[in-house]
Amino acid sequence: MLPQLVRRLGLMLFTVWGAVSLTFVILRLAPGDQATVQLGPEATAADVAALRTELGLDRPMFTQYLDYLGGAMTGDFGESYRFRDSAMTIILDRFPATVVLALTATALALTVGLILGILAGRSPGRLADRVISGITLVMQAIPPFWSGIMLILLMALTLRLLPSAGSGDLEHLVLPAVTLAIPFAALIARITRSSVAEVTAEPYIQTARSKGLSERAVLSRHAIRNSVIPVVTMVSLHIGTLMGGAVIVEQVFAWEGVGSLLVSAVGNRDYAIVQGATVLFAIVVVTMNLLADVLNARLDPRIRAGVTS
Amino acid sequence: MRSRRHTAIAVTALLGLFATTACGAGSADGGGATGGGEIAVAGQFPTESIDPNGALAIDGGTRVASLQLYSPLLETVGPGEFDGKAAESWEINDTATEFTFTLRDGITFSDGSPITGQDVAASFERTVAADSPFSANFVDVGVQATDDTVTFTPAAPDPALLAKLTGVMITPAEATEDSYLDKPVTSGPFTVESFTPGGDLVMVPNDRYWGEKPTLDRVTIRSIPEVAARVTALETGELDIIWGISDDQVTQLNGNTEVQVVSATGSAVTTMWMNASTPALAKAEVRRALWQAVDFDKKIKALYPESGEPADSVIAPTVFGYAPQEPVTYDPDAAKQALVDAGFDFDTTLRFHFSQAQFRQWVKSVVSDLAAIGVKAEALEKEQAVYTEDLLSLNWDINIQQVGTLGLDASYNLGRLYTCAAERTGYCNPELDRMLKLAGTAVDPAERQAAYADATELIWNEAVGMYPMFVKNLFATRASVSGFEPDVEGLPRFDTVSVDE
Amino acid sequence: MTAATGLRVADLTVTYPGPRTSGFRRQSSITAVRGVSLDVAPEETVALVGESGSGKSTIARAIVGLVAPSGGAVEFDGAPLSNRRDRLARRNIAMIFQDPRSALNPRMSAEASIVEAWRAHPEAAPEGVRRDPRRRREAVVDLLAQVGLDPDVAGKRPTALSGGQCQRVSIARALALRPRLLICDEAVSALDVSVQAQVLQLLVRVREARSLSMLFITHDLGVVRQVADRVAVMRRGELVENADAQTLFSAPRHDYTKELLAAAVDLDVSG
Amino acid sequence: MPERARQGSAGTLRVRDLTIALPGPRGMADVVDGVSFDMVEGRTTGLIGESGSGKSLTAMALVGLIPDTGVATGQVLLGEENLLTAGRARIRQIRGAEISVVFQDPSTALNPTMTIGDQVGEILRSRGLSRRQARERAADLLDHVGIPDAAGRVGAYPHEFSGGMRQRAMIALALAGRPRFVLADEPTTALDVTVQARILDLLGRLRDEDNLSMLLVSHDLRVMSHVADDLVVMYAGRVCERGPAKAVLNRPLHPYTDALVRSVPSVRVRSAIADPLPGSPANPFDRPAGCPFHPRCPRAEDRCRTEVPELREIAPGRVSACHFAELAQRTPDTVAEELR
Amino acid sequence: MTAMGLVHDATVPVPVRTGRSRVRRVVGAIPIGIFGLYVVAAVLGPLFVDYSPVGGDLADRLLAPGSVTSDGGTAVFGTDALGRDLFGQVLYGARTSVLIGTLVVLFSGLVGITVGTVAGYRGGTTDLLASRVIDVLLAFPGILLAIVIAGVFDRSLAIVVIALSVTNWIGFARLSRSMAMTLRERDWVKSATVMGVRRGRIIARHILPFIAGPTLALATIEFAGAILAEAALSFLGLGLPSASVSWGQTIASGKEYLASAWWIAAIPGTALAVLVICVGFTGDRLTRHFGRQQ
Repeated sequence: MLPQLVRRLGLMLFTVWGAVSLTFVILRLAPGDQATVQLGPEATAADVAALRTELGLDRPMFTQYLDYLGGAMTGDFGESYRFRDSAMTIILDRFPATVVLALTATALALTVGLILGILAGRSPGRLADRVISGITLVMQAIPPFWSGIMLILLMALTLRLLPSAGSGDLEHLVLPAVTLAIPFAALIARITRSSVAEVTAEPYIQTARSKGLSERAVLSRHAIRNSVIPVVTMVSLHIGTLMGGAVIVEQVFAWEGVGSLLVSAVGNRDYAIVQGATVLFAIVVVTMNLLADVLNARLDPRIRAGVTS
Repeated sequence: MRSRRHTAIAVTALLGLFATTACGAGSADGGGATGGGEIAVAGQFPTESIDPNGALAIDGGTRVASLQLYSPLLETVGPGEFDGKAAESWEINDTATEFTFTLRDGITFSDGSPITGQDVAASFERTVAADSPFSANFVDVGVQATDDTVTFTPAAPDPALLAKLTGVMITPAEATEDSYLDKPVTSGPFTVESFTPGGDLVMVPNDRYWGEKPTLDRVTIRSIPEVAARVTALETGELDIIWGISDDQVTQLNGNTEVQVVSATGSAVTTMWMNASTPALAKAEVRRALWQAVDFDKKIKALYPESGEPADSVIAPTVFGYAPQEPVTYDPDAAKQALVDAGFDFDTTLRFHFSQAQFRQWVKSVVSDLAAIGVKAEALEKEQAVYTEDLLSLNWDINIQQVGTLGLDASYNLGRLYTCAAERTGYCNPELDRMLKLAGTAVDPAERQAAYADATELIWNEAVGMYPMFVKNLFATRASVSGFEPDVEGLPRFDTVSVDE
Repeated sequence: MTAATGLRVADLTVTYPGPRTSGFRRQSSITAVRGVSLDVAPEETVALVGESGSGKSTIARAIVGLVAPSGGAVEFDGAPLSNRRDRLARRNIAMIFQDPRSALNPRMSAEASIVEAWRAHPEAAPEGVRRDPRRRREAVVDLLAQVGLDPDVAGKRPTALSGGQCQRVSIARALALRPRLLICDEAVSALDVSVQAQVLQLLVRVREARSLSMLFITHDLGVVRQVADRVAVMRRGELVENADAQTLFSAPRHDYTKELLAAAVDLDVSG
Repeated sequence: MPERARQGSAGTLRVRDLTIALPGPRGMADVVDGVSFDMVEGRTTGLIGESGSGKSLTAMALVGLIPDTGVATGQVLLGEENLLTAGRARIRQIRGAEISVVFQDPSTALNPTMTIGDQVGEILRSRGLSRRQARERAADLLDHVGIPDAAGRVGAYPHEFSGGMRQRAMIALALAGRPRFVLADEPTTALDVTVQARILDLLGRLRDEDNLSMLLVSHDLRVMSHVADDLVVMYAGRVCERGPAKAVLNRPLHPYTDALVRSVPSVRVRSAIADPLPGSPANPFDRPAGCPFHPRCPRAEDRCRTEVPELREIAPGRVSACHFAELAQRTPDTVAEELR
Repeated sequence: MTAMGLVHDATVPVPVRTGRSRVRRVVGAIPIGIFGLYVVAAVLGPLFVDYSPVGGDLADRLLAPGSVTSDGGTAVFGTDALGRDLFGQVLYGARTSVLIGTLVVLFSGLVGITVGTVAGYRGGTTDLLASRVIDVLLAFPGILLAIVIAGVFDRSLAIVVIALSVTNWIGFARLSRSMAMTLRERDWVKSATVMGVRRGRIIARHILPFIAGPTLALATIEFAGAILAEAALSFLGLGLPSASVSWGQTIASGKEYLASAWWIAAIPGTALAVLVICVGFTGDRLTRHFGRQQ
């Protein structure tokens, strides 16, 4: 188990390294740089050149890369020129808000998605399945920025039930979480549906039926537990997608998370923030994948034993 | 502090406790019966830094915060007119090379330490040293200080220095960048209760402020980037004052009796330079004809009925140096004829650069007006950094930006951007250089005013750019808010605001 | 010209890499075949028997180059088959798989499957099939007739054919290259009894008609009895007994062979 | 295993005219058509046939486990009760308790995420036993089917068992509810020969000990000949011959049975490839008219192509659906001779 | 290998063609029909409806659907804040959306299938390399990378397509890789290998045809995803250059008029959602179809 864990961690590290390097390259390939944006249209070319030297942007790309990598290894992702603070500090400050949003949305999406998915998957091809698959298609087809604004208009302006935008307490959490949960719930429902449908076709379900168990017992004791295993994997793999959605939802609802921070940082060329945030997202995704594996191993004794088929 | 707050959110959310706080920090009564009260306000830009003299000094969010939190030496109250803030009085020598300010007696920072001349000098030096956008204003300006005076000595005569100094906010001499990350010591009417970079800034009155103290107990500046969300929040009462709204929203808000709209003239002018170094645009006749070909009045009425006002000068009326000009009237036929006469090549496609989404509608409608007389123009929306690079390298034919005048003195705008050396507009005229130099160095205000008037007339007639519109800032407030009055630069001030429940 | 000495497997060892757990390292490898030596003389039929996991199929795969041996040598007519791209060897040795349907590409007609063999080895193709579609169809029909199939099978896809027909097409395709050795990897195991008998009969017939050697891999001793000249018994990757069929069935020497024979139920019609 | 009292006297499960329709490419088709046989106490009935014969479907229909889209008609009589018309709840009562099933592939028929003990004991839990009691009973049952150290392995998962052990566990699971009838669907097909023999022995022993009635579904005539007391031979969804196993194999009264017997590759003699039956098993969704076997039958005549032969008793206990069965009854059987 | 999968009875039910299922098939074909209409509208619409993104009379701003414009025409879908006809925008936007979706799917499909198939078929180091690259890219939320790329480079169709393809190809790669790995073990591939059929031909004839179907199903899903993602980028102000007409931009420009001129965002939003739903539906059907076939 231990060497496996070490390997696993090594792989995670590799992935994060790749993520760090990729963002570095993309940002360096982009036209314009921090110096241009920071000084704005008012500056002269000489000012820009001076700042570039000061920031070390005139050094060879590879030197800058090694420098950056060295910093990243010690947790230093550079300083945000806008916030005048360590980028990671700023990001980590915002991170809990994103985590709260993502967790709430995931919880919502899991509840709705699992219920819909199980209802549809236990009778594939029947009316319930068709209706639910229709519903999930619609849920996936509506862009979150659109549904978010619509929810604001409806819940905040027309019904005056919830606050429109902002960060902080639970009331503010409801709308962004719901908006973020809609497509995710649809995704979970679809994964669950096919997983349940697949599992209910397995011979051991027939075995369970042959014992005289009620359909409910067959479903709850045999089918659902086994169908949830792939759902767990898929859900954790799609945490990235959720985080991506959070970027937009945070923007709409002025939720002070990493997503809205990132969007403004991209516009402002605040490299340190962009790099730090993408790396943080990468770490989250990689960690979620690890978590999924651990969870899977807990749920599936075959994986626990290292039996892979 | 900041992280503790977020942990608290996390814990509450995870426990699933449904707190029933009434509409956020909105107009909840602060509890005080006399005056007091709390307001929440929001614009479109997040407050990322509250360092008044740092790199973000003129960034929307930072600037609004600085005005509430800090005091400058003096502030502009009208074109060429100033009021002392931290400075009680000032003296200027005959050559405009020495400016001596005497500070008010017994004034202190929010922590109770006295504000000294050294503090002012240090603030000034930080402004110059930091990559602050203000630093370009202060080339070769020396500074000396005593406990209660501070003296600025520009190497060359700089009659506009007073105006420029209105931007320098006073912070303690020992302040560093890190001082602004948490709860900085302030010198203005408000001080910081809590601040999340990019998030909420909560301000409470500064008890040690020497001037008139704010009536409000608490002001929260929030960032709500989505305009629809911002307007909704105002209508639901979650916010009390908003800005960064468009004219179409004003139409919408006008129907709401709980809301009132306030507009404030700033110094911004919609400026569309035409690159005179482009062969097709080299002739002033051509540039003038293009200007004539666009029906700006109609656009302003349609698109900016509330915030726009047809411009009659290169700089706004609030700015020192303003001189009204003969408006350019829309006449497409004359324009077309003028172009034909000037031998304009109708096959050229003019590259019309812009970078901000707010200009989209405007640019597109200008392009369609030009198309109507057969001039091909291509709207090119540029990514911000690319736009800036292109702008500096004159890699455009027409561009659009809102040009403001910091400190409300034409030297900031005309004096810096229109000289041959600046190479910003593509237009170079030694005559103009001469006028601007005179305007920038003459000690006598009347002489300066006259020189700027000449320069403005030249720029206007030569059509270095099109100057279609003065831009007013739009605010909307709840009806319960009174005393809200933006300053001469069109920026919000909350120290005079009160709220009744 | 080398002597026709048939297939010679000497001291063959095949090691499978363990499942790749993550990234760069693999789990401990599994030795599927350990030091097996086996000859198949010209025109001889050797049956390779054993239970699942005994390594019998792995030997077949190593011979045809589907897996790379980690030790030992495989020769055909004295020429080593070390090079996986050895085109001549590919021609000389043909293989029939267990699942009659999946051995044929479901998107290709029987004709296309057979023609593909000729395309891979133009030198083995009958005269004129490369250019002339009519000649091609004739040659295919001729081959199909040899395995007892109607001409109309040529245009059909595997989904339109029965299991037995598919296996016949596979045999026809194997014969298309005029091989010297035919390896049948559980070639009749998945067939219904009645069809199994047909295919067994067909294999025996073509073996004689074409003077083929055959390596017949199966777990069914009854099937072995029907076709084998000699029997090699595998157990856990090793060869435990290799004897003349008659001898092996009447006087097995190894304990494991005895156990296998004892367990091999025969039709009981007594009483 | 303690002897238990059997309630009721009907030790026989009678299948009468069982017909199962499934949706096919051309609408509903009777893929099982008029099948009748008895499962008698203490005897093993062998249901044999090639692919498409409908043998597994027939067996599954006895406990109502056919696909949702299928329709089963006819009678499956447990005592006087027709299980085909019984309600769902009643069927669930019967499953496991009266009739249980041993499935073909123990590696897929056992839930991979549940311990063996829990799976074996599940049926007991649903009868109100405590978790511990159920585990103890499960251990007894596992011991009963010959799993060494049964008590220590109730907590094991299926993947920790070998194939043979899994099938033993499957059998224990089938016995847990103390059924009187056990349906074994190809119980040894997925196993190695040596293991196969042991499992067959076990099934035989259990049948004798508990006086069970067993239905063994298989395609393997060799296995059948050792285990079955009675044989039902199916072809294309119909019964073509039925009778005591030895008699059927010795003197087949249907040419299909005869051909099957001849096709079996024997370990002793080279017989199978001598005279194979032509063609492929009929497609149950597209059954030939008349006698479904006629396209492959060496004896087929014109009437076979049009007239469906009636399933009828030819000799005491011997039933056949061949127009010429009476003829076969009189001719001396040569097949058995050869086999000896 | 003793699994005798084929021996036991084949009782796989095949769908029946009854009257009811015929109705169902017709109903099921509707989304495909609508999808087809979009494509036709995207390809041919602009030939019949004249629309210029720079046109529009300011006098006709914010007209409700069905209003009469100053030049006497009828704005079926209303007009936007610049007085431009929304019907034209929807029609031309369909072209942009379909074009972007198609380009992204083509581009990422090509890359993904190539990488996936080769990695899956060859295995070994090639596979390892591809897997690691995919791991790294998967560590980014797709839209995030698109935001970064579209955000820092100058606006153009090519950048949007690249930004969306950067992570989009992974889906194709993973699908074709896993399929190639399975197919590699299929006997027909082995028998072709044993016969000495060349590797390229094996991939072309024995692997790719089987990947094609499920890939097509995936392509429809990715197509819908790309259209949605483009709209999201436009919403953030990072999408296409403003000279182009896209639903995302129209929706984004209408977001501040939601309370006063709902149609600006609602109509293209509906057009977008309906297209995505129809494409998704088509994808579902394809997935089911090819799932059955496997």
